[in-house]
Amino acid sequence: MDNLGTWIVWPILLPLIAIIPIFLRKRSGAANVSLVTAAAIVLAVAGLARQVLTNGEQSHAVGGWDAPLGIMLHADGLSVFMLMMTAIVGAITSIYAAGYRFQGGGDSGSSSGYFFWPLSMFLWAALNVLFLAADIFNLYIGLELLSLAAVALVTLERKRDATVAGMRYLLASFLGSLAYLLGVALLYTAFGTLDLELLGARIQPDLPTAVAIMLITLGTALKTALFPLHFWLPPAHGSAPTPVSALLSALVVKASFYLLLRLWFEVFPAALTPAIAQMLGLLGAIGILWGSFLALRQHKLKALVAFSTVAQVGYLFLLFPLASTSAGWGVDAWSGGVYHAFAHACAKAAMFMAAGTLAYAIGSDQLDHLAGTFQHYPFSVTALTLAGVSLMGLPPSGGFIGKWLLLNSALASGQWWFALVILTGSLLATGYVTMVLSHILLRPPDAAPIEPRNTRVSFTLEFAALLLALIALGLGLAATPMLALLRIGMPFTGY
Amino acid sequence: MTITLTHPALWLSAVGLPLLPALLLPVARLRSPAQLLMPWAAAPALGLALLVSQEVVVELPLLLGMRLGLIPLTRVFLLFTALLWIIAGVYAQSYLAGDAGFRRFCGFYLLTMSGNLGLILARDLVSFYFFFTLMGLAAYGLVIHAGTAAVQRAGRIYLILVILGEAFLLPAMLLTAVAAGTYNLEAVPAAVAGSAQRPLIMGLLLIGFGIKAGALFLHVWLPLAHPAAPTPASAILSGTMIKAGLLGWLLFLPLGEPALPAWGTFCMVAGITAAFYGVVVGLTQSHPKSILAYSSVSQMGLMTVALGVALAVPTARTLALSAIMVYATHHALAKGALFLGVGVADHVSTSRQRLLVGVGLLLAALALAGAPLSSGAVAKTFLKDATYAVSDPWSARLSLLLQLAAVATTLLMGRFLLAVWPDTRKPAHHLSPGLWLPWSVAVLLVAGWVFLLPEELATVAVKTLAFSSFWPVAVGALLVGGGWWLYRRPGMRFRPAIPEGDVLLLLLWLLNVLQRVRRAGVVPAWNALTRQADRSAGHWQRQTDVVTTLIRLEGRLNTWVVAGTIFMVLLTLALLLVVLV
Amino acid sequence: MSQFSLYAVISMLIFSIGLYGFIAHAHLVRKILAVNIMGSAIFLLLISAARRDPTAPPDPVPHAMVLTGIVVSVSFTAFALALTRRIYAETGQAYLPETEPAISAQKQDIVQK
Amino acid sequence: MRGRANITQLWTRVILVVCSVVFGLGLVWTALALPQEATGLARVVKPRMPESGVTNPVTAVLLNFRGYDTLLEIGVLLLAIIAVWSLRLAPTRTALERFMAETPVLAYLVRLLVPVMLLVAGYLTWIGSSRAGGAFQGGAVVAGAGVLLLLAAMVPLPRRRRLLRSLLVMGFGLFLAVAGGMLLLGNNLLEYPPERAYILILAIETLLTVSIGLTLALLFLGVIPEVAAIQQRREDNV
Repeated sequence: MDNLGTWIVWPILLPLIAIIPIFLRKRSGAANVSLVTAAAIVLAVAGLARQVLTNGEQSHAVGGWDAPLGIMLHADGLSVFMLMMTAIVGAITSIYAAGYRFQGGGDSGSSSGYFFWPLSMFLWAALNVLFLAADIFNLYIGLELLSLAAVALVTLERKRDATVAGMRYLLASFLGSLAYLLGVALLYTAFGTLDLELLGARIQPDLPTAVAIMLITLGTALKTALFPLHFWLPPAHGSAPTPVSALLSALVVKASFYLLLRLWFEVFPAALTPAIAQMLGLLGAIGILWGSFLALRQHKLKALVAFSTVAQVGYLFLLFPLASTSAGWGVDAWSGGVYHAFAHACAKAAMFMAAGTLAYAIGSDQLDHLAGTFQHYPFSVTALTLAGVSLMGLPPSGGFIGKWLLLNSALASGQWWFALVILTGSLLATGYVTMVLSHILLRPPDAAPIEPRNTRVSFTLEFAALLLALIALGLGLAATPMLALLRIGMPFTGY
Repeated sequence: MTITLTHPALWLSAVGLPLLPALLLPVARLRSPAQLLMPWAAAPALGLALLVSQEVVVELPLLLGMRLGLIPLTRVFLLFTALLWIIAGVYAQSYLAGDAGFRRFCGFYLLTMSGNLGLILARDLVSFYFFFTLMGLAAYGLVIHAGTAAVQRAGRIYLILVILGEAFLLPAMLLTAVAAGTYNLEAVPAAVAGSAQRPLIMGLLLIGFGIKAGALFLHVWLPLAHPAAPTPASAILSGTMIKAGLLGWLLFLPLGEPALPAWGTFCMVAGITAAFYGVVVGLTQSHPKSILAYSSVSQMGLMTVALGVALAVPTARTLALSAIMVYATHHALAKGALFLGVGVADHVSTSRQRLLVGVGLLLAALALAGAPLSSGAVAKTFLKDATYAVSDPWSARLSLLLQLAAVATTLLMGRFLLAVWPDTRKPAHHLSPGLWLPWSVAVLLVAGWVFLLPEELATVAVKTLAFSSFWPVAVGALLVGGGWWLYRRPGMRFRPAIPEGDVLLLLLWLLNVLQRVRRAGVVPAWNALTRQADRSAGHWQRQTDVVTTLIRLEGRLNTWVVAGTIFMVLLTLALLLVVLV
Repeated sequence: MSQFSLYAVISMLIFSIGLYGFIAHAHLVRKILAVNIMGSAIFLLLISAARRDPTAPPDPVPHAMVLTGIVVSVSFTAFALALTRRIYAETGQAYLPETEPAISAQKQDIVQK
Repeated sequence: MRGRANITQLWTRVILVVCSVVFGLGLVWTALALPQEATGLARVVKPRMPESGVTNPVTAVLLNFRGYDTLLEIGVLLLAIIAVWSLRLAPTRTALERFMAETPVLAYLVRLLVPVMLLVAGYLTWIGSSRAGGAFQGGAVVAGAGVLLLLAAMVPLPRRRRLLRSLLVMGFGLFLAVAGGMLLLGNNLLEYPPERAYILILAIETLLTVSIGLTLALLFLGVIPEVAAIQQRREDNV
């Protein structure tokens, strides 16, 4: 009797297996292997989702050794939710990347285009490892795998900006990882276990625990680019190759956020005092305003989108004060924040892809040069618009559901100041999205019509962006079943 | 006979069917069938409105648990809304035939239709908000169809007002949801009534929906957008879409809960003021569609009066609601017929056509003015009945004011007829059946309305043969005649003209003046002051520029040492917090 | 003070020194060295924690964690050094340029004003 | 402006120093508050040692109990080589390299040392199952030998990619194959049958030693070998 139907292991195994043939073969082969693997991962995640929906949470003892001796894999609604997000964005980004022209020469086995594939597969594997991990040291390795792959992807094209941004990103990752590792070492020294569940049971509110939690939280916040630790994000996301920007903004920052979510609500919920929760929320709120404001001041499309990520990350951190202090509505805040993460992943990836297509087509991503692109690239502009709808939080997008739930809990718990911030953030998002659209749609009357430099843009590029934007939009309509999935094993009682 | 239709797919099709052709439009081969089907996408909704005579709610796993259904109030709204969407849709197929942008128009038309029908069918807060927003935003595409500079300006103002409306509505919705603890619309009025933030919620609702309903001083987009849009879209905007704001009030405000005399009086005063204000400004207009737009402001004012009655006197709720239902239906059909008539009158080429079209327009105008036996007269009777419920001194004044309003409406309709009267001397267009057929249906519906009524309403129609409904029209008609005569006299050249958008323009002018004052006076003065205060004036000025400072701050945050130090400071602060607390 | 406490205190001090150096020093190779120092401090803590009871055999799990940590640290160091080489090749120096590309557009904008 | 920048820098530095000192003291305090008694997993590991297939508890943890971590860690190493290659650094011949290449003493020494090192590496790997040692230690020695060979320019860089890459990925590949293959037996991921555990671990460790050693040596080289080889040949021809 074989055990191949254990869906939980496949999201991790598949990308790792794919790396071997990709590493041994040339470029064209690499792309094909990746696309096939992407499809397989989507299927595996779907299988796991079905299993979780019908049988509830899934656990798997790797090596047959139960915790605390061995390492457990664990899949609940939240894990599956994040895996789905990764599968959707990852698969569509792979399609996009297959049609994308990376800058940077080399023969077929050593060009930027080739290296995207093994690195992105590692990135995907790392994400899946993180989302299924139930072991605090295993999470560390997943985090490191993720960071290294992400930095290498940023520096893929030989561009000075990207190299410098990548170095900054690497240093920030170092700092975050070491803070996290020190926290793990302290926790292990104090409690002698690495398993999340056991740790949660044993943990005592003493000094080493508090310091460890603080180190872990700040290290993770640095990797999630919470204000004012966001300094590395805009240059890295803005200067990376387009498919990479999409992966980074959509998924990588969510991974460290996910870590924080798991640890705060399931391992040390008792330590989440109102003061600390409010602090995190406050930083998130400033991040929303700060990122949106700077997005409004950008002259380049990709930089604008990157600053918008700083703002959107801020929303995620509002979850902490809202979910921990609003009795009864905590579920709304928690699921609203997670939903927002999913919707943002799809919308932001679509936005980066569309922006990258336009930039490639006209040979510049200055906002001033975008006028008249709608006539030539209606699908990309539509994708940009629809993704913008989700960022603005308009119905029926996924962003709307996320914001609605967050707002609901903010008002229900009397934390109206966060509601005010969310609404202001939405208005600012409306501002920068309309700014981009008006640059595209309203051509100044005296300007000559701009002829696109690269008229032949692969339809794959436009299609991929539009598909993701439509998913971001449709996420709102699918909210009822998705939220039901999310509630499986959620850390709130009463559901 | 009662029919219950409870299959969710049926209800979903009522709002979802319009989206189907919209999806087909980009595919070249499916384009013409999609365009052909456009008006009939509202047919399932019309079917539901005709057949479902019980309260029905079905649940769908969409959004946060979508509930669709009908109650008597929304059934009436759905009936006239779906009807008008079909009529205007058929009309649009001919009106815009050959127009290069027809495909885009179809797309927006269908999206707006879905939103409009959906918000009527929605029985939960989230879906209602979704459809309301969809309608508001998609209609932007209808308004800017012509694409000229003036139209784009109207579109911009429309969009700004829509977004402003959203900004008021979203908090209102959320506060309501929190107060109700559920998203079900049935629970909303009681929740609003019982909420601690009742004044805030009600204020937000009145403004948010008021923008859509064209309430007094929130109407500024209306006279700009209605003439800017193509004629069938204007008919929809004035006939059904502004009723969405009214429906919002009826569904969310606590009518029939505790008496709220202050809010009620406020609504009545605002309504009556709007009723006369719309007429006064409307009389100065020359474009027939602008006149009709202001007439809509005026008519919505009258319906707001009934809303005020229901707010002030809980026992009058049923009366006031029936008045609004009758009035809204009447106004939707009459205004639809009038707007569509503007386009028909434009295409008249023979004198026979001229006569027929003229008679049709006259009929619709008379109905709106409330001539005896017309739908308008019935609606006004209901309105008057509702006002009797208000305590005495008010009651008498109100009915007098209503009759005066009827005079005013007649006057405005006279002005409209003079502006639109078909002129065969203009270059002849071909009046295609695609135009006059749907228009005739609309006119027939307005005229023959009485015969389609249930019996209890029909008896009311007979009551309208009274003097009280006759004299305002007569006086109004006399006034029109007198005005016409004065106007035609050679010496008389006094023609006041208030530009469309009235108060908005005043506001913009004021802003402009302020800006000029700031530029001319304040800025130099400020500069002089700062220059004296600081010798390096340039430096000082840069420092005061908050935006620049913030951006520079971000630049500074980016140097590694500063960023690292910030991380260190956060670590230390958190550590101190942990150790000391 | 027990043997474990002594090592633990020293490891914490080394970590803080490494952290200071990581932030304060501009040269990239020094930063990378600082990272390795911080990593070593954590490893020291783990190794000393593995044998808090001198009479019993040491706990193998921290040993395994340290081995894993070293490999990860080597991988990162290798990549960081290679990236430093590329920065050196592209900018002619082994420091991070202090203005950001994403922000520099803004700065020009301000100057123009 | 220059002066302002300096002041900013000065303040930043002061704040940084103060924070570092306070933070360091806080950490020291935390270290003193750590429990003195052993809380670790040693007691959990010991009773399961007979099922692990090896007698060295560290190897048991690394390759069996927490083998999943090690698998991922080998992944990090493979990722590192791919990441470094993706930077596509230009191959350079340093002065040291030339000096080394021209010194016959070094070449002799390397010839002498490398076989011994490989022998040591093999021993370390093999002994790892019962005493201190294992794939990482062995791999590190292999890497040392490789670095010596590279410095002495005694191995020509391979021009064909397939063989080198196969060697690099081989350890990871076998580990992964074993991990996944266990599913076919109806076991969990990486769950060795106890009677086969020893041989499987030894096989994995052997291949890992080669892969790790080669990876580390190539990380030292920093450039893609086949690209460097082409360039080298071009230079030699000139």
